[in-house]
Amino acid sequence: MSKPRLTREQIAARAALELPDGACVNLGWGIPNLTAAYVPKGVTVYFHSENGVLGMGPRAAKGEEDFDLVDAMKVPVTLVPGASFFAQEDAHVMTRGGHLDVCILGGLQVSERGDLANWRVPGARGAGGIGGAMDIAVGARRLIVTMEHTSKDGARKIVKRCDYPLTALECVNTIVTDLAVIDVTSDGLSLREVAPGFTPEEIQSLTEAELHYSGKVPEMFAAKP
Amino acid sequence: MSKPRLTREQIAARAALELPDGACVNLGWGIPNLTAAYVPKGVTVYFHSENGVLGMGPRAAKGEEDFDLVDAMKVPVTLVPGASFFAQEDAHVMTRGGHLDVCILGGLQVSERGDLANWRVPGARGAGGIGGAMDIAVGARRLIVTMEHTSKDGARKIVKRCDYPLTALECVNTIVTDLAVIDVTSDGLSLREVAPGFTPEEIQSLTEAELHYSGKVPEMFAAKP
Amino acid sequence: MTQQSKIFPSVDAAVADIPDGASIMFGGFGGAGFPNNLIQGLARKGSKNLAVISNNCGTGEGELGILFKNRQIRRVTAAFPGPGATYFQEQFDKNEVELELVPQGILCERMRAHGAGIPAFFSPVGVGTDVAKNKEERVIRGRRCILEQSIGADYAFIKAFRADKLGNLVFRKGARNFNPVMATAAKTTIVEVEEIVEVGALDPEVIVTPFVFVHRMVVAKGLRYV
Amino acid sequence: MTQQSKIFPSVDAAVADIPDGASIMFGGFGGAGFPNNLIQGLARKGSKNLAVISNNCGTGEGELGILFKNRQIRRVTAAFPGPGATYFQEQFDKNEVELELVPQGILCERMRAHGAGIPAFFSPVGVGTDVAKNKEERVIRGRRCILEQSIGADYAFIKAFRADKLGNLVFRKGARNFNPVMATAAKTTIVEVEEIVEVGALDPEVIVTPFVFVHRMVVAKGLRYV
Repeated sequence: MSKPRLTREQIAARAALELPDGACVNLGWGIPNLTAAYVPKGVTVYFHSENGVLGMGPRAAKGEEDFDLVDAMKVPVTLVPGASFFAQEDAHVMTRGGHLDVCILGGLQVSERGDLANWRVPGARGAGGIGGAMDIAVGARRLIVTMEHTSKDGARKIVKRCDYPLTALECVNTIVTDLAVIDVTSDGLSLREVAPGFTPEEIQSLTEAELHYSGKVPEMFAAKP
Repeated sequence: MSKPRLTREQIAARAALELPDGACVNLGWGIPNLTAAYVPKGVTVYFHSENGVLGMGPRAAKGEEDFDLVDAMKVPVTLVPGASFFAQEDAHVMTRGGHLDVCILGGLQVSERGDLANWRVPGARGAGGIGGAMDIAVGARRLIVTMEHTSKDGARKIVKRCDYPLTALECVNTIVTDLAVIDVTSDGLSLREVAPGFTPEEIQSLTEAELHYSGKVPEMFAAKP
Repeated sequence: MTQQSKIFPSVDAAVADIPDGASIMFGGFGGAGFPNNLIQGLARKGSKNLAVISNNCGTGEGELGILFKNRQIRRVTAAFPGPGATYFQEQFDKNEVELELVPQGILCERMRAHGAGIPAFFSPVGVGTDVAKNKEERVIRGRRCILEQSIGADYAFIKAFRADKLGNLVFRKGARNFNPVMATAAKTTIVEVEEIVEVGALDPEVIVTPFVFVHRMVVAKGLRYV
Repeated sequence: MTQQSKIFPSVDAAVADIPDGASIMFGGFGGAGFPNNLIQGLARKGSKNLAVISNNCGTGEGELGILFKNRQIRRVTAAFPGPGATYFQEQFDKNEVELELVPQGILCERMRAHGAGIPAFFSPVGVGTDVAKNKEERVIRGRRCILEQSIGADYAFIKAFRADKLGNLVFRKGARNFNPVMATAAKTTIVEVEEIVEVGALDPEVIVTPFVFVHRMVVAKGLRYV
């Protein structure tokens, strides 16, 4: 498989199309965080951060950083009109209580029933870190996972059953990868879109869990690099 | 027993002497609410209300009432410098979480181990009402009960065991009545003071639970009417 | 468009779809912060068989009183029905309305728990009292506790002082009381507000209820029953 | 007199009595709102064998890093130790420090529960994961939950923007984060603050942490590790 897959930025840009106008959205570390830059024109989205901000705007310009106003990745950001500050426990009332419309997290593995593993690689050194991911995964009205379809060494990440430490059970609604858009349904995984130039059969061969599809599967949007 | 007992105002005035300088204090309905008027000169006390105020001052003067600023009895009040507003659930973080120094509640019965019954007379018509009393009774660092020593029909209210519906178990530290000041200790009830003109034996005869005392028991402060 | 859609043209429009049998939370304490315009609208709408949650049960025809007078309420969860709640008390004495009496702080906490995604909690409040009846008791780190369930509702009717067009809210003095927590605990939160200002006009540091908890707004001059 | 007694003359004076073995909460998230002056004071004081609670475990020698470097910490409860927590990670790899990893929202909620007099609660977060190990599981209204215990501490070290002389606090933007909840959950809350103003100078509507939760204050110019 040497055909070009989507870049991380292109995954983020495709995921951004899932955000409805007016949505309150939390973005995790990594590819999810890139999504903010790709919200379509005409769509207004309010970004939430676990440290108690709703209504984060773009990253602060050089020289205009306020280091009391950072996102969950510690990057200085700006505010949009209508933003508010609150305490961390109230930020998690929003995550866990089901008040955020869409959350996007990174993934190490997603199972066919929507289990997510995203916080620790088994056997890796160090303590790992959960952060807000478990609260977010449990509480999100709609959870999107963005990740590469396979790991650097070619291991399949969309699996029948996760063998990495879990983040939450049956929480993922949609997976956006560099090869496909896949919805988690009560009947299993439904292949909604494939990356340009790929066939459903090729995607299935890179996916441990069974993918459901029929007829011609549409192509994913791939943003111009 | 036709000797004069303390008035409701005098009970409140005596209870006010229990308030240490700087204390955060919640006052219940009835006699407790009267206490605010008797805080000794030189003592600063911060009154808390369940609707989310810390730092209530005296009642508002006629014509200067703000009906958004009321105490738990619906009476328009003022603020002292350093006051703050917060939500009802946060007001009860303070009550239940043990953050208030002293709380004063009214009582229908207090038992010898400090159980309190104060929200419903058995057999009375109507639904009764708990309000904040249970949260306050459970959480107060120090709970004082102010009440008449006996009921209107002469029934003794300081009892071995409450037979009225309970507010909380083993919560009362001190009882201030129109006849006595009594501390609840691990050994039972300790008679600290008696009303002017009364003997400990007279107080005991009006008290179902056993009172501990030895030697001469000091007289209660009785404010000038 | 999204920003405008929360603002309703009238009180009646804001409550026009409340069905019979709905569960509704009502803010307010001590005469302050009651959504009295919405309550009057609900009285006009006439939805019946309501399960309501409120600190108290009205004062005469004021506050929740009119809904009891109109026999729109089947069940109430309250901390302090109140001596002025004449219509409620009358129906309660005749067993015509169901009451769940809850300690006030626990009522707040059960609503907060619902809004926060916490289905149940152990609390020492009410141990050994009528409130503990039919509740699981357990000693936790040496302290007797009872298990309390979170409580949510279909609607919250709340009163705020000022909103921006997105639905960010600020309150005024003791009129804040139950309103913010109820906003977090209902599927649909309807706010009556004295004034709606432009988005960005409220200082982000002082917003008490972020707009994510607000679904409908209507401007109405505060109504008070003293 | 009461009003003045919370203000300490120096950072070192504010932490002078922290004993070995103390449990301490530390505010801060993402480089903002860390009580870095107090942490430096605690490093100078040298109290050992500490059980600490913090979202993360420092960045190099910054934030909590210096306390790990000095081997003052025996046990840490954290949500995200962090890739920059080099001293912690080194000791963790050698089993020289104990870690309890907790989901971030649950860490907040456990502290809030402690401050609110709620000994334990059931939450769906962490069900089926490593976090659920050794915790009671129960289905509540159809939802699998685990039982979480409240968590308090001897001390909270927090950072506020401005205080009045009584100890009422306001914070600045995202530097609020864990600081207010920790103030409610410790026996002694010590605040470092940029400025202390007269009592009455803060608007009662915008105070975030009422003074009842604050026990010691010290003025210190904010220290930041980026």
